[in-house]
Amino acid sequence: MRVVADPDEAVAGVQDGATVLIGGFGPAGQPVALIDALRRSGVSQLTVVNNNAGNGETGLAALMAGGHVKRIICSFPRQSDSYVFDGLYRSGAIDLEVVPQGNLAERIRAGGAGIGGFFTPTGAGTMLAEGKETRTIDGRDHVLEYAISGDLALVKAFRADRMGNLVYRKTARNFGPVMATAATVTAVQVDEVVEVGALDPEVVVTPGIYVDRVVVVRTPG
Amino acid sequence: MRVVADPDEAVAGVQDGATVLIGGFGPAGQPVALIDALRRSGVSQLTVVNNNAGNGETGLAALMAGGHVKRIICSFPRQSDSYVFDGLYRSGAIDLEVVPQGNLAERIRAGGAGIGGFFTPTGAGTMLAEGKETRTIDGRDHVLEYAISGDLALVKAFRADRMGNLVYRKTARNFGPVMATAATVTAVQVDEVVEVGALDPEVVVTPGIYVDRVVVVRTPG
Amino acid sequence: MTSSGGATEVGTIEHLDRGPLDRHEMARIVARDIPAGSYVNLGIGQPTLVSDHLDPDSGVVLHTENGMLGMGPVAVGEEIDLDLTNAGKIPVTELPGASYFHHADSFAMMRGGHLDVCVLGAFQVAVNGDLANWHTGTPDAIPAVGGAMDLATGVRDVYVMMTLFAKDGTAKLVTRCTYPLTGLGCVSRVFTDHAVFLIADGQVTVSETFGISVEELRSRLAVPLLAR
Amino acid sequence: MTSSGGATEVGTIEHLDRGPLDRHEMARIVARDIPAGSYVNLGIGQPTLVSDHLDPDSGVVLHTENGMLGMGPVAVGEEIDLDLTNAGKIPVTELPGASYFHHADSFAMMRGGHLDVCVLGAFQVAVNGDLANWHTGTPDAIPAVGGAMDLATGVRDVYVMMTLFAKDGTAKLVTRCTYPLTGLGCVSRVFTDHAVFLIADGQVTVSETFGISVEELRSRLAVPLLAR
Repeated sequence: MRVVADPDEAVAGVQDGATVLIGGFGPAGQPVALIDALRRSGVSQLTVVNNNAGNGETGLAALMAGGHVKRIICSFPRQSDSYVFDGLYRSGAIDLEVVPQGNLAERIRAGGAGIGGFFTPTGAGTMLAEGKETRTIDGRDHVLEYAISGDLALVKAFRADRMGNLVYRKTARNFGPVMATAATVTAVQVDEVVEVGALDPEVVVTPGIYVDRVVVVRTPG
Repeated sequence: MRVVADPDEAVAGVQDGATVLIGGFGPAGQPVALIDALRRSGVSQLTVVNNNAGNGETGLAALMAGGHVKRIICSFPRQSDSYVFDGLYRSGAIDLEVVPQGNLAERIRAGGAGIGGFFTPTGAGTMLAEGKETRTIDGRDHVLEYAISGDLALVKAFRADRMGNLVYRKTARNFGPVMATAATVTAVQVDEVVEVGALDPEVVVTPGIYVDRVVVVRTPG
Repeated sequence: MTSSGGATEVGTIEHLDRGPLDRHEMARIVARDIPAGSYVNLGIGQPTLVSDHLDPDSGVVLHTENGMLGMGPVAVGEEIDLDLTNAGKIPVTELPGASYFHHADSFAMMRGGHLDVCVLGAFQVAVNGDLANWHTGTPDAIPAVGGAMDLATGVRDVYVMMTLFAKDGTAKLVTRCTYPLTGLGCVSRVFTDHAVFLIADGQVTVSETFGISVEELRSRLAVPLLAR
Repeated sequence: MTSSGGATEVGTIEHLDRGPLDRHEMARIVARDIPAGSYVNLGIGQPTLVSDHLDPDSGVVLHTENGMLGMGPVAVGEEIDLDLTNAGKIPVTELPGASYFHHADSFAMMRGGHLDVCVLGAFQVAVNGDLANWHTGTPDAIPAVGGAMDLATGVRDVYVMMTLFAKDGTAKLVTRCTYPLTGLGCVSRVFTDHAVFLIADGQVTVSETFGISVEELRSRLAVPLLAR
């Protein structure tokens, strides 16, 4: 684990064609500084895993608008201000895989936990199960979903210690803890870094073993 | 969620033939008072899920010695002082299903999380995978394991609030959080019950939604 | 109550003096029917109105799928904290006894059947309990499901809150859903501006009407309706 | 070094002046070979001795599968807390920067390939990296696996620490395991009282010997040995 100087160093080395897991649910937990650094890196042909498909013209929307993303895996791309994605999708410039939100979270967890795939009842019998293997277990229909792993995870947490242990704030926790486990390199932007021993071991949410790079990005205000 | 007066009330209503998930890893997190109450209830033909198969002549060993258990699902039954289980097993009085420890924890988690089954690499190619479905995913052999759910879970935690939110102490956390999610009725013995609002929402490990009955059992010393 | 035939149909309440209900009145009826002590998820949009009508002493605990139990009312003024939002991404507050958890744990809670009730909007509900609420089925629509399927599949009692008729006048309580499904056989109760319907065993029972008789409802719906 | 044929075998170190090693000396050699900054799980029994030889400045973090990272030394006296034990159920201590987690999370960490190294005992290790360390195969043995398969399968580098020969003199480094397997093709390094072996691509390379030459090792093992 390294505390790096700036967001650009935190995302350094990402390759064209990489799969990038990006935390956040709306503004809460969105690692804006890291997404911006990813865009500045000039990387292309990314597959992005996020709950949504960008809002307005910043963050993930800017990453897509800049032509860095070829595919997005998400649960809810259509929002009132997702016009950047909408345009790219309708023009065929970006591929979309829609996954029910809980299956998405569980697939990422599976990626981090070394589970190859799992049978979930969510989506069974719907068009999102079309072409997928199904099985009745204990009288209930299930769909087989496979793990998702990333080359890079971008996560926003509240506080890190110098071993990379993380705590989050309120509902900004959302996808961070599972995405941190599921990528080869996990980069985290935090409000502050504290010394080792300053976090109570009982309350650590993401153990430092999952964290590769930490950068301090002070939240305005 | 109810705070009940004693361990007997906490386990009341369990039926013959029930599956009981019992937390603990060695003495840490072992809900001894609840196990003793289960024994006193006179229930029979239980399937018990625990990491081990009892030590000495107390707790789970006493439950087995009393003839209440017909089957045990565990990862590590053989210990230096597991002679009660050893005798019952060799005489055919008790059935045993051995599951790798991580698959056991994950099967219980699946039970609580509504996952019907999952493909795990652990155990693939070994005698513990014999008769089980296997599949190669991303070049790696996996075994299909199914969820485990219980009628009753017996868990030891450190502290509960009056909504059933729980925190644990150190490695006594072990199986408690997953077992609490995977049973129809979850009974918890705690050192103390605190008022609602006394636990920081960021540090709750088991949300009260998973807890049905709480009983205070003061740890000696 | 109205009887349309020989069967005894005791218990359906016809409020001929009030109705159709507006969305706030519907929310109040939904709130009334949520059992005390329930763990409840209110879908985004109209269902969030239900929280305004829950009795604070009922012990109902609200879940939001982005990772919280014990959600309080919408945040105002100084309370607003962008790290604390509901599933509709609106700033909310925290009640005593709350807890936070990550997305996989939150959806495990839903999928595992631990929530007692959810309240969802719908495009269509069928007599067999099928729910369609995520996709209009038009070819150029961008599919967006969010947590709808997880709620429909995982929560023990799925309540739907919707107008009974679409803007074009077609009924949304149907014999068979024509829109893409969200969940199969999951809906147990449908709250509409004109009536409350109970769904069980492939049959629809009218439990309560608002400004309309059961007889008239039957004439306007293709779905066979039982009274009780 | 000793060369048995035409191949150039540069680099195998023969410590003819010391050995065979006792278990503490073996533990020291294992500790020496664990890269700085690694996350490490030490199996119950002899492998726990390795912790006595880790340099505190190496940044090695110990994992115990019952739910902790940052495990410290065995607890003594006042430090003993029955809520804080290792996988062998022995009271241990907590180091600054530690964290606790439940069993499913702990084994997810193992299975997911996040631990760098584990050190396990063994009954047999085969040239293809197969490990047998959980069951003697005798028909009346009570099977007990614990976390052994999870470690063997999930951890990136599986080190084995064992005597090279069983009490009856048979070699434990074998062409093919005859005992029931714990994991397939998982072992990368074997530390024994007589030698350290590296396993890769179905071949065994002797990297270091203690009180014995590579030539003599070859005469006592049925396994083809490369030197380097």
